Amino acid sequence: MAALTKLLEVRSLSKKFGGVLALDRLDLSVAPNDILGLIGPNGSGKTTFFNVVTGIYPADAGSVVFERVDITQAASRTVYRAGISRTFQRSRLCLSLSIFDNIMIGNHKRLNQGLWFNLMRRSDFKRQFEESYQAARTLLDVFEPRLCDRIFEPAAGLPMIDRRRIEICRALINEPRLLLLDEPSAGMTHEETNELMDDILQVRDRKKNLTIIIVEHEMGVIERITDRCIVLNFGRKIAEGPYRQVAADKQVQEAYLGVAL
Amino acid sequence: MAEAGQKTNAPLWPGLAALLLATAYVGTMLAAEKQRTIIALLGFGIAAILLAGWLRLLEPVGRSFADREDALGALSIAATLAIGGYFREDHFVLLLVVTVLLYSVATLGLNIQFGYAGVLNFAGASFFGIGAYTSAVLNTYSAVPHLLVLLIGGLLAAFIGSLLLLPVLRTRGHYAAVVTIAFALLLKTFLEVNDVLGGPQGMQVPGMKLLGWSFNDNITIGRLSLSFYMSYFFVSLLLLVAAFILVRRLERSWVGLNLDALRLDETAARCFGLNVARWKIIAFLLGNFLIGIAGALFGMVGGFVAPNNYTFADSLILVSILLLGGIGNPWGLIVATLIVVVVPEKLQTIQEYRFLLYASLVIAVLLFRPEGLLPRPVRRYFPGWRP
Amino acid sequence: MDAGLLAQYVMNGLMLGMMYALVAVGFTLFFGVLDVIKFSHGDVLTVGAFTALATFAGLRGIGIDYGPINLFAMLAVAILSMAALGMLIARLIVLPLRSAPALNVLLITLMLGTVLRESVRLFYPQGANPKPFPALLTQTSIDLGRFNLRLDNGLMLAAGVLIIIGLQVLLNRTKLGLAIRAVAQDEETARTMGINFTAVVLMTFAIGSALAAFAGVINGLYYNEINFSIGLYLGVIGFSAAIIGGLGSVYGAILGGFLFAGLQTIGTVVLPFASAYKDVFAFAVVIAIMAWRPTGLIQEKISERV
Amino acid sequence: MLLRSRTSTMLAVTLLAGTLVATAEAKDKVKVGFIGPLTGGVSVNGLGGRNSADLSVRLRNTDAKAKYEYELVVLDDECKPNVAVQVATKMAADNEIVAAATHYCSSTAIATVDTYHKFGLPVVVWGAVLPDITYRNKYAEVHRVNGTMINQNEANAELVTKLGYKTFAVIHDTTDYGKGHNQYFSEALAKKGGRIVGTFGVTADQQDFTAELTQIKALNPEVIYFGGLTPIGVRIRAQMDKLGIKAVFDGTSGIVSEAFIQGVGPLAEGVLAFREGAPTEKLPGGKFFMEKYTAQKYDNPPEAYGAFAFAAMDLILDTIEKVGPDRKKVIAEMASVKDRDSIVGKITFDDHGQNTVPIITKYVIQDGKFVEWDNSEYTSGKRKLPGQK
Repeated sequence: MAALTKLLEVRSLSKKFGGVLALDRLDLSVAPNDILGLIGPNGSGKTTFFNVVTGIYPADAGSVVFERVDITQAASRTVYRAGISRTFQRSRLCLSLSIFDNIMIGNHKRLNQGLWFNLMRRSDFKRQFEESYQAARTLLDVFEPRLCDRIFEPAAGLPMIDRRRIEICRALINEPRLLLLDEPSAGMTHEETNELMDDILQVRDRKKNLTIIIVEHEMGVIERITDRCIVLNFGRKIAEGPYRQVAADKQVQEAYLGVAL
Repeated sequence: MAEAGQKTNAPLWPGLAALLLATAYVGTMLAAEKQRTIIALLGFGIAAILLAGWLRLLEPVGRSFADREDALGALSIAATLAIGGYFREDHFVLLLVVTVLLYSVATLGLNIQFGYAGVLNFAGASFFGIGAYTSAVLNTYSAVPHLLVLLIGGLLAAFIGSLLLLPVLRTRGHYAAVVTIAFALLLKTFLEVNDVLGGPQGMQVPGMKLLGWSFNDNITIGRLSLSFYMSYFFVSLLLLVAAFILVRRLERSWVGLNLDALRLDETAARCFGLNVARWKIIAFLLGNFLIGIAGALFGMVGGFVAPNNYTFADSLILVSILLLGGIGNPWGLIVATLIVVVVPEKLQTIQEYRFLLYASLVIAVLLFRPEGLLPRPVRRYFPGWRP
Repeated sequence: MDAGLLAQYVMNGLMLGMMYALVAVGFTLFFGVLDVIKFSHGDVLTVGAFTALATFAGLRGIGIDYGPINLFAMLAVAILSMAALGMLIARLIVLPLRSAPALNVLLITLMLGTVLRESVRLFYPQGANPKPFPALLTQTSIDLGRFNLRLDNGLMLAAGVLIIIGLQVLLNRTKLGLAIRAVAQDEETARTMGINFTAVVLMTFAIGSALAAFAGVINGLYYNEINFSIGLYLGVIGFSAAIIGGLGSVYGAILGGFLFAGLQTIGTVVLPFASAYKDVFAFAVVIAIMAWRPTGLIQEKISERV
Repeated sequence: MLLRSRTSTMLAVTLLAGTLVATAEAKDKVKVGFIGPLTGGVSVNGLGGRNSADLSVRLRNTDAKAKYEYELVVLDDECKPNVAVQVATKMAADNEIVAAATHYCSSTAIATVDTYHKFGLPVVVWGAVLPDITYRNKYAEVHRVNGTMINQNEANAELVTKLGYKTFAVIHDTTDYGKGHNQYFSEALAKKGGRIVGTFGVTADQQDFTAELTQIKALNPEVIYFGGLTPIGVRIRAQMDKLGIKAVFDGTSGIVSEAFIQGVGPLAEGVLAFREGAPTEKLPGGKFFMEKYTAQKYDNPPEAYGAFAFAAMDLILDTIEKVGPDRKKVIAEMASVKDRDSIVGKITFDDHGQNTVPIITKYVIQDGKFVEWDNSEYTSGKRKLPGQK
């Protein structure tokens, strides 16, 4: 089959909340191995876009096609199985669970979920467990070797940056084709953010086929890592192109209303 | 417990010592007759625990239980057998012990629903009752082998429970609570007004028979004579061990992880491929199944069932045992059951005040130690496993 | 069916519904301001009823035995003391657990209910036994064929309706009501509007508990008997009523209360088998409603930020 | 569901019983038991029975000729079958307890017979009237000094039909007690040609009866027969009035209790009730019993069945004195009880351990007192029941 030019293709996607149009006939597509930045003022529909794509909210109109498969109305878990993982704006780790457990939650589709396997075939289970442990360790090692020794300790009490790292590991462990990052820099310092981005890029370079859509307010980040970005306002796409180009765009500057770009 | 830097497994002896002391203590408590002795024992017990905690003697115990659970589990079984053997002639003490064992099974079932999957169930006693009534009806009107009756009791509890699945799955939080509460009341009223099942009068339950051997006859082997409760004691212990292992393996597998995930953050869990409905159903049915089996056996032990045995208040007791012991920690549940069942029975002076005292106790725990007496430690897939 | 008989059933249903509604409103108020279920509510009702009874005995003791005065005194004492109790519970039990999971609050208040109930049973003289409750309202009644219209029932019904209307006025027309609704809407905004959050919560619990006390006295006057466990039953029904009505909505609670009473009455009339099944019927319908409308009849919006 | 029982009373009683013999020379201690409803709606009857049994033990302990020193263990069955089975198990499982006087409520007595049989504890029932308690099985352990409900319902049917009533509605609680009353009354009434227009089973802790009563009102019977105990009896009588039902309230031995009159107040006037056995003051030993009882200054009256409880405990103590503190021997000895003198008259156990109690007392409540029908103003014609011919 012909090489795929568009990993994800979104056509005139719309989502209403009550009267408000959170997404208004949004067209968007991303090519394999690209990093697409999604920017726009608060409430412009960035997170809603993620939530519709990952099936948390059903779309009201339009279509979402991922690797030629229509996932517009698909349930969250189908979207995940198709190869899309995400992080959340407000960190959604299970703080009472260990770092390992949190990462394994992301590994769901690659773990044997059969009752009989889990309860009765303990030796086979142990093998799978040890494999997963190694995988989690290697991945975690990229982000923060320090955490590897504490992998069986609760995620609670870790600093924000570590939680972000674990969340990203949770999203990456199952080797998705598309990663949706929702404001990874939220609640972190400038340096921490940059560190995190370096790690992400490192992972991306290691496994060749990883495409990323990132929602971010830190324009520095966008500038550094995205190949292309899309600016949303009131759920509508108002500009598209390399960062420098959209940053210069009149409409965009108005939308941000003096927000320094 | 902090495994940070701990590279080798903790030694066995602290756990062993603790176990021996506990066994001795429980034995004395069960044997004690005089109110003064019992009160003294209780005071001593509490003081000892507090002291041990203050001297940091409990952490090593916790660690050796974490690393050497299999060994210590086996030893605990031995300890229970020792207690049973010691009181082989004492009907009432054995009945108490059996009650503790079977309630533990029931709370383990509740723990799957509630402690892991976070599915509220305020009708635990009702499902326990369904099991008990099953054995009442089948033992009276049918020749079904009694071991099979236990199984049917469990299945029936699970099946009747499945009638609640739709509302249970669709509702959340308080709304889910009302579903099970309504069911608890519904079932009790139903049993009361329904003549076929004896109405408020209840039913007699013929005792258990196994391979022609009747459990309700006292046992005499040569010169030593045993209470007929001894046979029930063995079966109950067997059941508890099985349930314990089941729950343990469940927790220490991807299944346990899934249940935790959907309890702690359903949305995130969905986004990582979890079939929330499936796992909630499994947890709810499995829990009720365990509760039902325990109920079926308890029905035969008690020899009598009546609607008033399975009220909403009794369901509350089960739930609060869970909280008292530390949600999600099977060891804690057993300890809590022991306390809730035995203490008021022995301490006649508080008989009248049992519900009052122990409701206050739960309030205190919720206010000052919300994670329970033995908080659930972070998951270890294989006790003592080290990379 | 004979009209008189029908009227009789309707009357019975209305009396029950009114009591249920009074309890349900309490639940929904608490939930509104704090998003918690205070399950000890029903037992507050019990304590209220027994307080009234004790007051009555006390007045008898000092020789005051004139119906209206006694009734007034009983209501006053019961309502005020329960309002105080409500505040106390909110302060000591509910507010400290705000951050804890909802389940803990549910459980702790369930246990608190047990404490109250058991305390009545153990510490009220002969508290374990049902207590005759004085019939202080007029006992005159008009016999209309098969319908026996009792003036006291009429009075109680009127009083109940007045109370509910009064509550509506309080919520919709007064500063306090505004504050309560503001907190119910959004705590943070309410705080920034300079509303004293704790004070509002305490007031809400006071009002709710006062309603419970009133319901308790009505219950006593209606049955001429109270016992330590009336609260458990009424509490559970009130909770169910509030839930099927839709938590957080006062109208929902009232609707739920009368709906439940209606179900019970209908159960007794139309069910082919023994009327004893009326509760089975009623609770089955409650479960069915939960399956059909998981957040109650008057839907409560659950919008989750992701 | 938890093993439930209330025995704080037990301590008090044993203490008192103990002090009385403090002076007497040391004898072997023997434990005997009592079970009755000490809390809940019928607790007055339970406490009356408890006191009467306690009285018997005290008298025995003060008696220098007695071989043993007795200790009374008291448990509360709350008149609930499930609780009864739990406390019965508790008592029977305690091998130190030789024998016991048990149960006022039929629902609890019938629930526990198997337990006593299982553990081989000899018991003498002191208040429960359901025939099945002695007649369903043939347990050597179970005896009863008071009569069964059969005769009282015959007497009941006879009286109400003699008064010219034709139509009856039956309300009974759905425990074996209420069901039994329903059955035996219906049979007796059928013989006398009365007609039952409706039968309603109600649960023993039901609160609201307006539904049932509204239906009864539509049926418009002359008499409402009530087979149940005081608590719901009170509620039903009160709610009858609320619905303006004028019918006669015809009760059973279950409402023969001061608590009923206090509960319903003036509405009690003209309520009928029946009880097997002569009224306490007319019993052979009635006078003696009342004197001793009042001397002890118990804080509540012996109530309808106190005398039977005393007789039951006395019989137990006699037997133990005779054959010694051994359950098996006691059972054997009790089998042969014949024409044994007691304060309730001669006791003779048939092969089911059932005492024969021929006399039935008919009561009507008059001016807030249980008055024997035959010397009431209703017989003399001074007063009339509603619709009395």
